[in-house]
Amino acid sequence: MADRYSRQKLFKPIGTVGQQKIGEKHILILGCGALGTANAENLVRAGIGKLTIIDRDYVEFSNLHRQHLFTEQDAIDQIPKVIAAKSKLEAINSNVLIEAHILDATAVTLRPLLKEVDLVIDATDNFDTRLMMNDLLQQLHIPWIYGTCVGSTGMSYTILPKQTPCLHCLLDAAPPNGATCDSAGIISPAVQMVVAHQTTEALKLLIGDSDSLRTTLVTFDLWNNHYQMIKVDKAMDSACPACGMDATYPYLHYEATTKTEILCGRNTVQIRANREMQLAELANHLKSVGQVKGNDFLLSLDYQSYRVVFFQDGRTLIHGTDSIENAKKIYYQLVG
Amino acid sequence: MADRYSRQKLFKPIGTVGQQKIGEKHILILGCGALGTANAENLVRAGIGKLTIIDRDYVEFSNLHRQHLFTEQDAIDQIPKVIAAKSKLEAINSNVLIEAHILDATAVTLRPLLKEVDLVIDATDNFDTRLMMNDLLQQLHIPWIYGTCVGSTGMSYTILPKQTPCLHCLLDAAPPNGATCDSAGIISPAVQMVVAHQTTEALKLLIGDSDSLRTTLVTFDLWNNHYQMIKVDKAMDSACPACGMDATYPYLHYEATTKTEILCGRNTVQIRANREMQLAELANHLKSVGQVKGNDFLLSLDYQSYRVVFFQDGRTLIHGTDSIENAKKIYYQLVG
Amino acid sequence: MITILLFAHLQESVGKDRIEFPIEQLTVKELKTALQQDYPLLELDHVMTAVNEEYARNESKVTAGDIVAFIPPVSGG
Amino acid sequence: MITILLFAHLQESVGKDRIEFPIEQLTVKELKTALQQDYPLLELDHVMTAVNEEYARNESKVTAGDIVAFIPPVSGG
Repeated sequence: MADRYSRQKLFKPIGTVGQQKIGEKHILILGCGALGTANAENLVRAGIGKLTIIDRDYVEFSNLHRQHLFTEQDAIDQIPKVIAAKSKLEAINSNVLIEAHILDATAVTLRPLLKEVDLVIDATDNFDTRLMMNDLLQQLHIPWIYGTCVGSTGMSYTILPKQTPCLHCLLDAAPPNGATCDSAGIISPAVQMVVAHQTTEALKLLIGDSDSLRTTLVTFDLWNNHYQMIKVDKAMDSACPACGMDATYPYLHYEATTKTEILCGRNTVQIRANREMQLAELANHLKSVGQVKGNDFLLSLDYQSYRVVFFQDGRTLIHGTDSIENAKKIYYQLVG
Repeated sequence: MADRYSRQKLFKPIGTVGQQKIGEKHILILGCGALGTANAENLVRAGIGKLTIIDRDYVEFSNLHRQHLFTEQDAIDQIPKVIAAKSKLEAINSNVLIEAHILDATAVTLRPLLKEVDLVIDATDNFDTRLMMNDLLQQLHIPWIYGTCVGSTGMSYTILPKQTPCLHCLLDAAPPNGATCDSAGIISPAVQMVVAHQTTEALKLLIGDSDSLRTTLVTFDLWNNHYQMIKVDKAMDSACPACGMDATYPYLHYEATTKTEILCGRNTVQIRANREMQLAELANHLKSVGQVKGNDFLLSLDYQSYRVVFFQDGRTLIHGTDSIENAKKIYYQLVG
Repeated sequence: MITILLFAHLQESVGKDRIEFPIEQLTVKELKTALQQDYPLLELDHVMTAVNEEYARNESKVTAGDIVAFIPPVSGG
Repeated sequence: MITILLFAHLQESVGKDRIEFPIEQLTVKELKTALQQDYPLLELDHVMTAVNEEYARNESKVTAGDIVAFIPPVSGG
């Protein structure tokens, strides 16, 4: 067992000293889907000290084409993703301490789990959670690595509190209704390409080789053979509410969070976001998913066994369920 | 189970028609180490029809930091790599037919396995095997995807017989003694980056989307934030012995192959390559591995429990073993 | 001439991955407005913009010879 | 001035990832020979060469302003 990291220690920038540091570090991965499982596998194989994984979902057959670690049996048994991942990761490296939480990540549930965390890897699937995480990690001074993918495209960016622009700086305006894997599809190499960048930056941070950090936002399209690194220094905004001089961390406030409520006796959940829906954009994304009908004020979609109605003012009704977990899952599959 | 590929079919270039084609194809992956396991996992999750995997080696602890699919138990039990991989792959997707061969790949052993193969993925660890494969696949008109990685670097290139330059065209002169994972180390993201490119090109070929093929040689260094796509059309050489007008396929001839023999009663294996050793280059690579001594004619290295002596004329003596398999493994770990 | 590179679903909307736009100088915002008149690009309000591989805001200037990339943020993971 | 990008272990040998070489025109072969006189580069006989992101042979010309990349083939996998 002594030489399980021998080839990693032979890589000069890591060496024996770097390997020692890697083994002392604690990483939290938020999300245990495609990006989450592949990052977790890399970091556990690389020999980090402790890993915390968080996800609210269970394994389904439609996950298997792109999500590492999971097997058909996990989908048949509908095992929670973090539990399935933990058992596979422990078989890969029994030296790593793995803490699994079946949890809907909010500012309230996430904060206590961030004690003594050295680095966070973004493996979420929506901007609401990312902007909350961005505020929280700026406040707690924890670096994190943004990653996202859809279709054959993806991007990644390493965020160091007070040193680099944050996600809020980069998105500038309100977050868009981004394309999701459930509306635009996904191929597994796009996942791995993002993960390769995230894991490399993580290793640099863990061993303290900050001179080697990429500092640019990387964006690629594997199917169309495109790869670009974009300088973003100028995006840093001293008036940014997340990382600026007078940060107010808006996504940590109750008013800014996305709220859910069950509409009694109607088998319907209402989700209220604190931003307007871009109905035309959304209709464009969702036409691959099912028939979309609507007008200037609302959009209606038949999706699986549900009827989903989006209102321009930010409300969404999910008819056909009275489970908030279920409704949120469908919501983020569609609006991103 | 019906919708396990739903997100892949939503990706427009694939769609339902592409998914159907993927399910009818047979891929052979040569090598079941880092590149081999990760490509195999991707392609099996993506739902190819049949996969052939070939490797002569068994799982060791020093593989685990970068080779997918394998667990600690596989290393403890010293399971042959293709057998360990097959059992994991079948749990991931029971619809894919997986054929595993514990085999030293030569032109003779490989040829019968290439019947009805649509595409070959390069996951080998040395140039001798790659050039043999290059000749064989040109002769049989089978496309293949070159991939290699060391340290934080890697490259990939898609070779279409009679349409693109082949590996022999690109290497021009005699193959170098390339840096290997056992001399320069390796980090797992470099593996995944190569695999992301190989799998994407494989998917394009499987569905017949040849307009989207990359056509350039991609080369990158993740630690130093470098990525380049190099146009290689001009490398195509009409006099190339592998792909030119009068191809002679030199690496398929007995004289060109690397030969091994056990030196009786000396606990030594001799390996004779059909090219000169670049002793100065080799000494430079191997200084990270152990103490190197030598003169203009030979180089001597203490490596693990072996003493390895390289002669300038292409011969290598491996003292301390009388197993040819073992000796070849050590040889390719050191000279690439 | 300004070269515009389109990423992700913007490619699909327009049906190609680059546009050559014959103009001398304007701002990113003006370029977006001009493109939306000629092409079915609904979503340019929310894309990230890079001019010559450097992040640019709506008020940034674009000059003939520049390469502008429009990158829609995606949220999958 | 010619810019030379070094990849993989060539970086380590030289101790930096690029060299600026003040010369007007020469062939790839001549450039390799010249560099080997100034730097501890043993292995330039076996590297792939790209000039301005295009594959180049030993007899290809390199001119001031060009970017030359030396890429050692690696064999790991």
